[in-house]
Amino acid sequence: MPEQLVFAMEVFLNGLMAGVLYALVALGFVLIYKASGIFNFAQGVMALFAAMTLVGIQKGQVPFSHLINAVLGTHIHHFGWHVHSLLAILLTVGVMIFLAWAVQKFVFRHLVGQEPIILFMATIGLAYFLEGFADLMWGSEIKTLDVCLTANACLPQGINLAIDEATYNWFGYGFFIDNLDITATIVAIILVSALVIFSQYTKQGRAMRAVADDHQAALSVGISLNFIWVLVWSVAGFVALVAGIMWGAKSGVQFSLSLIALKALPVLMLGGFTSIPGAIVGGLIIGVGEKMFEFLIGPMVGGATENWFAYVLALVFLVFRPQGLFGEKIIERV
Amino acid sequence: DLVFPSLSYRTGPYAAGGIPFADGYADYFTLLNERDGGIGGVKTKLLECETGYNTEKGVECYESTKGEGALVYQPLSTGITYQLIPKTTADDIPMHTMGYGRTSAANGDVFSHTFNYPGTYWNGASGAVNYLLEINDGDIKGKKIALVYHNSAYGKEPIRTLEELSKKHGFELSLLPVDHPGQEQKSQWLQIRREKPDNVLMWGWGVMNQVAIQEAANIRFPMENFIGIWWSGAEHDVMPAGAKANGYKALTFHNVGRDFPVFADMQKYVVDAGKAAGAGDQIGNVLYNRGMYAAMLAAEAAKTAQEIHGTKDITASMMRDGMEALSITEEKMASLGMPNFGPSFEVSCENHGGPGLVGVTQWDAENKTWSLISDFKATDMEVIGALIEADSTSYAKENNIASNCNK
Amino acid sequence: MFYREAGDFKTSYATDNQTFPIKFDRLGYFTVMAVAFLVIPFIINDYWANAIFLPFLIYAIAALGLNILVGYCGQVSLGTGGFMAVGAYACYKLMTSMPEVNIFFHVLISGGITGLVCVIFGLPSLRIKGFYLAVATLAAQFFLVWLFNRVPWFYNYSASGQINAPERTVFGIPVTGPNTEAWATYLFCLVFVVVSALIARNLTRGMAGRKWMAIRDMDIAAEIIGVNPLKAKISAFAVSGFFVGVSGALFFSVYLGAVEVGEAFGINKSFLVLFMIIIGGLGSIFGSFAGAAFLVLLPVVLKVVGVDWLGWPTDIVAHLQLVIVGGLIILFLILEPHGLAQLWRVTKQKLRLWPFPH
Amino acid sequence: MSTQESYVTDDGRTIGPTVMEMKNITLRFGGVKAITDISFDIREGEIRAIIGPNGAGKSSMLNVISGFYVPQEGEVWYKGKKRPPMRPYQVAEQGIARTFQNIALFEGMTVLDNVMTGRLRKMNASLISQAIWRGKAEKEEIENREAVEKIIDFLEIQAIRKTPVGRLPYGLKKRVELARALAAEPSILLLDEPMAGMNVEEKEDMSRFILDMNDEFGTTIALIEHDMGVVMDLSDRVVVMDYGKKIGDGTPDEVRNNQAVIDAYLGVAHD
Amino acid sequence: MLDAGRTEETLLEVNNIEVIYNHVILVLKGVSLSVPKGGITALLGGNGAGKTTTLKAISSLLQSERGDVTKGSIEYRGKNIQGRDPADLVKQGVIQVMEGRHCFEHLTVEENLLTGAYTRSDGGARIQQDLDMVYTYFPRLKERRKSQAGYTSGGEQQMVAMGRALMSRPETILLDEPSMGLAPQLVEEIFTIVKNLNEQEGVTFLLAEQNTNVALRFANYGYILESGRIVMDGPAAELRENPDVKEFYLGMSDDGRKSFRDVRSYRRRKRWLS
Ligand SMILES: Nc1ncnc2c1ncn2[C@@H]1O[C@H](COP(=O)(O)OP(=O)(O)OP(=O)(O)O)[C@@H](O)[C@H]1O
Ligand SMILES: Nc1ncnc2c1ncn2[C@@H]1O[C@H](COP(=O)(O)OP(=O)(O)OP(=O)(O)O)[C@@H](O)[C@H]1O
Ligand SMILES: CC(C)C[C@H](N)C(=O)O
Ligand SMILES: [Mg+2]
Ligand SMILES: [Mg+2]
Repeated sequence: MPEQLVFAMEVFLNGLMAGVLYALVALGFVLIYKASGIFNFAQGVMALFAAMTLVGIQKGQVPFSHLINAVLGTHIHHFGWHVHSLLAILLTVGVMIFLAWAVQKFVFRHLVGQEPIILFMATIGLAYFLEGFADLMWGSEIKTLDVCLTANACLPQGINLAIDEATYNWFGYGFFIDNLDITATIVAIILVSALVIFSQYTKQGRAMRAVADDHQAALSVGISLNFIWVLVWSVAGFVALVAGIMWGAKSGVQFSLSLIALKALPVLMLGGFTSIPGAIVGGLIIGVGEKMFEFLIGPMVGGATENWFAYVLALVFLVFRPQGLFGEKIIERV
Repeated sequence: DLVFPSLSYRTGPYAAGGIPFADGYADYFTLLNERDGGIGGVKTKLLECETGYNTEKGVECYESTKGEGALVYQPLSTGITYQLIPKTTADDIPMHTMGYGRTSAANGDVFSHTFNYPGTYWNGASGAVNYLLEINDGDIKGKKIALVYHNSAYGKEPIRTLEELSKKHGFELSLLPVDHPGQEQKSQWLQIRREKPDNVLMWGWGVMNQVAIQEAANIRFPMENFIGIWWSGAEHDVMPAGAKANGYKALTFHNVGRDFPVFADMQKYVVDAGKAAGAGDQIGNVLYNRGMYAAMLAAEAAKTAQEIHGTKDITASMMRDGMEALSITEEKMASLGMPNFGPSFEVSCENHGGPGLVGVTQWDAENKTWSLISDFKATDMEVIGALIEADSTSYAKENNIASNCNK
Repeated sequence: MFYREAGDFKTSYATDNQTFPIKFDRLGYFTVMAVAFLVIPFIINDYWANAIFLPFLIYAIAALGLNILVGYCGQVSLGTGGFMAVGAYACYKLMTSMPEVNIFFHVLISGGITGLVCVIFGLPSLRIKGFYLAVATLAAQFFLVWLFNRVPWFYNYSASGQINAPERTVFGIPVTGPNTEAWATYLFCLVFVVVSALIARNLTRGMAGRKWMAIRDMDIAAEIIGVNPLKAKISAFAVSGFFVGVSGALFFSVYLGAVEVGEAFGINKSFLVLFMIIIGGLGSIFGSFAGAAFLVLLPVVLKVVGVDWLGWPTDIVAHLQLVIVGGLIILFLILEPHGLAQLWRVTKQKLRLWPFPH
Repeated sequence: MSTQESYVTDDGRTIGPTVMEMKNITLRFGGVKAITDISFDIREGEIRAIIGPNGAGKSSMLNVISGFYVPQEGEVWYKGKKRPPMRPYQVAEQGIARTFQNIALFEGMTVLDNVMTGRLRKMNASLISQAIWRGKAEKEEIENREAVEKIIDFLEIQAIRKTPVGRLPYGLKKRVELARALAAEPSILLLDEPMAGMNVEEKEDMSRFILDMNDEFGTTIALIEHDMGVVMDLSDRVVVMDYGKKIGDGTPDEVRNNQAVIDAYLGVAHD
Repeated sequence: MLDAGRTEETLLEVNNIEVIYNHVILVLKGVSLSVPKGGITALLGGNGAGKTTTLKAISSLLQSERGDVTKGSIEYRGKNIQGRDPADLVKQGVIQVMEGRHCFEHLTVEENLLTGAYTRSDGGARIQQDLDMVYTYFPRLKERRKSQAGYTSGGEQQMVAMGRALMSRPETILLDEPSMGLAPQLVEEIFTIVKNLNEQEGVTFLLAEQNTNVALRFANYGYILESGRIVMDGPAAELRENPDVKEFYLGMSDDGRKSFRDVRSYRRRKRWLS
């Protein structure tokens, strides 16, 4: 097989994998958007916050130690214990649920019935808040994230040798597929299936979609917006944690993690803001698209095209299908 | 008081590197105050201002601190350096951009207020190539070298030099830009995997460093063949990749480790006294050392200025003169508790760039230490000098700058 | 009854159309103008100019521009940073290639060029709406930044990819470059701000503004009523682009003096300006100013209080600042979703009724 | 197309020849047929009512006339010419104005501004001129303001001129919408349930406005309404639709005695 | 007309409430009314009189519109329900059918109906039963059960909204302008259904209506609201005979219904206001 073609296949596969990681972030957006019409810009920061909390709990860090030290002049940093990954994850989920509740109680409850742009702005405010809050709570230095069941059964990372070998035997060139990406894919598949079932076939799922359509009407039939929103924000918080773990394992847990939100936006546009499967398909298309573009065209224009290519791709797509691939058709009537 | 502003960043994407450097810089001045009662008997005062490694905020910081008698600026960002060069010159305040910033500022004849001793990015580029020449017995013709760089003013600095050097030594250079912040580098590393360059150089900063090292480990690129600039060679850059980062190399212009007498003082007067800027756990780390080194150079320049002008309370303008007359010798360093910490050198009106000696360090993942594997060696001044000359003269022409040294 | 409009009757439609139909407001406006032009230039220093006045004035122009697009025409744009970059680079190219022309015109032309670019990126708005459009404008943001970073022609092949503003003068007084005086840069920007505000006000009170608002409030109905959506949206993008371009040009040439595109005109800039108009008030000229002032002042104040007074470490203050800015944004939205401008209106209404509650 | 003779009604209004004719219009949404092969005409100066049960396709028909829906089959003839495919704003430029079933006012604008948008066909000062607010723009603004004030007087909404529309009660909104349509000085005015949600008193007022308009300006009116009292009293001719098909067409008297219409729509014969 | 089914027990009591929007706009200026169990009570009045506001004040939907009840009290079964969570009220049996239908556009007709049963916890079978009941009352909905509500016609949407409310098995329905925009036949139909529900299922109705004619035909008792005040109330039959109501709300002159063509002047004074 010609070399270029094999390379292209490798790039393609890696694009798919990257796409899954984007989709993981996009999923959180979709959930909240579906349930409240809120375009939650804070999703990325939530992932950061979740990951930082996870690491903080794992390592037994004292929350707000910097602040406490600065104000009281003390020198506390660690409790001196270590928490098992699974327990830490559970505790973090608890924190995310608490966050969902707080967000609902202090922010969105007071904004019922406002225009979408206002809600959107509120989430940007929330993003800033959380970003500063996370740093205050856990400190802004880089943290390494190791999620391990036992001392040597951690999240796998690095080249998958089986695939490398198999492809080497077929094509004479071993493909690079990252183990972490494979894990992410499996997790994503489970997550998406669960979410689709939840939103389409359960009472709460239906209520969630109802709330998205019309807050007032939902209130009037006795759906408690507060409850639905806490529910969805919790689920979105959980999704953020998953995304945070996957991305955190890749690049360490630090500020830039929150910027993955920007990677998820074109995915959303393409897949449609309201579609859970759309997030996955959109993610895959974007992942493959940008990696292939960087591979084929990148060298001609000097590279680093990934940042904008995803957006331009999504833009072009949208011109033909303004509601995204799977988005609900925009009902336009007068 | 002698005011030393520190444009630091303890937040944002580059905080991981900004924190230890700022700590080192701050702690050294605290040490001077606590142990020696300041510089020449005058207390020092550190003005910290958070830039977030953002040029705009950097300018803001400059404007808000320059009125407080700031003696020398240390912006810790190439981007901010570029902004401040004209401003500091106009305000007659010197700026020290140690191992970063605008390389051609080494030509003091044009850049009167900017100092980048003891080494510049172009020294770095040349140093890396020299090191490769050294381990390849002087022949790297036909070798493939890839540069993975932060797609900003900073990352672009070495390109011209490397291009010149590739002509001279006949190696093949390929350029791989990584956009801020550098979280995603899959494409770049797949490309490296395909093209199998013999060596990869990196001009990275922030999260870009660790992602690059992680990705390199993922594709099993041999770490020995991966060399980072001195800003891509700190503990936090290699730690996340764990054992797989073993053998990674980085350039340096000063020494590493914590085997220096000064650290005992530091522990005693600063950390134990509860006066450390950070948690005190960064001492001996590469960037902490570098911050301390920068502070030391600033303090020595201040001393020199006090001597030249015969006054303890120097002004920014006097400080500039002190920096231009700075002479660092081994005795001086030894007396400061930093024997062999950096090269000996002298600054002159024409040369603000120092000797440009470059060493190489290597990461030992097991012991979690950096160690110097190639001593500080001279770089290819023939190539670099010409480039500096060209770049600075064109700057002088554009901005109508008269010669600083032959007034 | 502090604030009165009773007894202030209009006898012609022209006076009824005035910018400040109420005498009280008119007086206030003239006072502000007098202070801005006749007092501040004499007392301003470098710190005040660079930390507060220049950013305030320049952001106010950007906010005006964005407000036309978002607040009046309802097309949410997150590309402001990119468009400001267009203004900045256009200005740089003009300054360096035509040094003989006055910088004043360079800035204007930069605005024009930005308007054109903005129109190109505005074209998809015909099909794409709401958040989809908002996200789509990010394409402009990222693409433009990449372009200016990538194509050496834009930065005159300088090694670092940065651009530096050479010295340019107005009436012999430098307004760009390192040797400027605070009052000169301040006045230079002030002139642009005042003119921009007048233009924005005129456009929004006339037919153009009505068409934009019609599109914003209900685009389908607007089209059926007879608004040509293409023209309305495109003109909004053009005008908005013009303002944003002017502000970008000033930002680069007068305020920063040197620029690295990804840093100065990144996505954060887009958000910052968007915040300004939301906090200030969508669809309000006054709001653009209020929002710009608020967000320029807030960090300065927080820093002064946190670092200079309380002496806290800079990082904690920086984190707290994020927390506070975020919290304030949320608080504002909760208290008054229509921004400072609406708050001001309600206050006026209350003053008018004062001391009666209703 | 068929041109008929003008005639004079009982109450002395002149009804001219056909100005608009719908020919065999069929409109589908996916599988749903909203309109099936409907033809009818509107004569100059007449008040033409369209009635029918909910979902019959009445509003869809207006939307076809406005150019918002493009029928799959059929032609629209206007002033003796077949209308080419057009965007809605081009239709508006031809002098066809309308109101909407679910009020489509611009909520963020004041009443005055809303009504002024009705005049946009008449105002074409350049952007530059508007920006500096001198010359044409200013003159135009004042002239049109005068025209609009007349309409505001006519519809008795002076008091709320400067109120943002969003806060107005429903009935007033309907009136403002009518004002906006009137401001365009249309030759055909399409009214989609202008009196829905009003009480008798308000309906009386509204009827008055509609009649006066028709009288004073000779505006041709197509009207959808569910209040049979209103329809029968005001209109000259009535089209009846049911499930997208035309089931009756004629004078109010003819229609109300049409058995098909009674079965499908009226339920009981209305007085 | 029919006064049967109505008991003397008062279910809902509104005492002298004041409502302010946005902290400045005073809309209700002291409204009192009482709704007896098992009756149909009509709230009549012109546009902007405050009917919707009154209903929303009762069902707690005001909060989300920046409206506040600043004075007075609202009691249901003798308990103060002011400011309660709307979901609580639904559970207690008070549900509002909002003006302008407010269907969930992207949900199918059937899903819309099912959301009505959101607060119920009495099991799928019972809900299925009620679904069937709704379909017998509104056969049209059964036909369209799979289509997205956003695409159904106005009448169908009204039925969906009512059906949805029925699914919560309410005791009291606050019905806001059910006749708006509906064809005459459908108006009759809907009101007949209201009547049936009232008589057969014992549902109490408080309905806000513009269509005075129909409303007074089906209701037991009526309140007339103008500019935020109750200006008149009485049994429906009496109101129908009141000369003012006849003139201003029913459009009747002394010699039967006047033609809309014959109305000449717009402004007449109502006697109770002068
Ligand atoms: N944009 C659309 N997409 C899909 N179906 C539509 C659309 N617009 C209208 N319909 C369908 O077309 C049919 C006719 O609708 P239309 O609104 O014209 O009825 P109508 O006669 O005006 O009824 P009403 O008196 O209730 O207003 C309805 O079944 C409706 O669901
Ligand atoms: N959210 C709101 N903010 C401000 N004012 C409001 C709001 N909602 C209603 N109003 C005002 O309150 C008054 C009463 O409105 P309401 O909707 O209760 O009237 P209504 O009797 O239901 O009228 P209609 O028959 O037209 O529905 C109106 O003047 C209206 O402008
Ligand atoms: C620490 C910094 C001075 C290095 C940085 N990346 C730069 O701008 O050059
Ligand atoms: Mg209709
Ligand atoms: Mg109402």
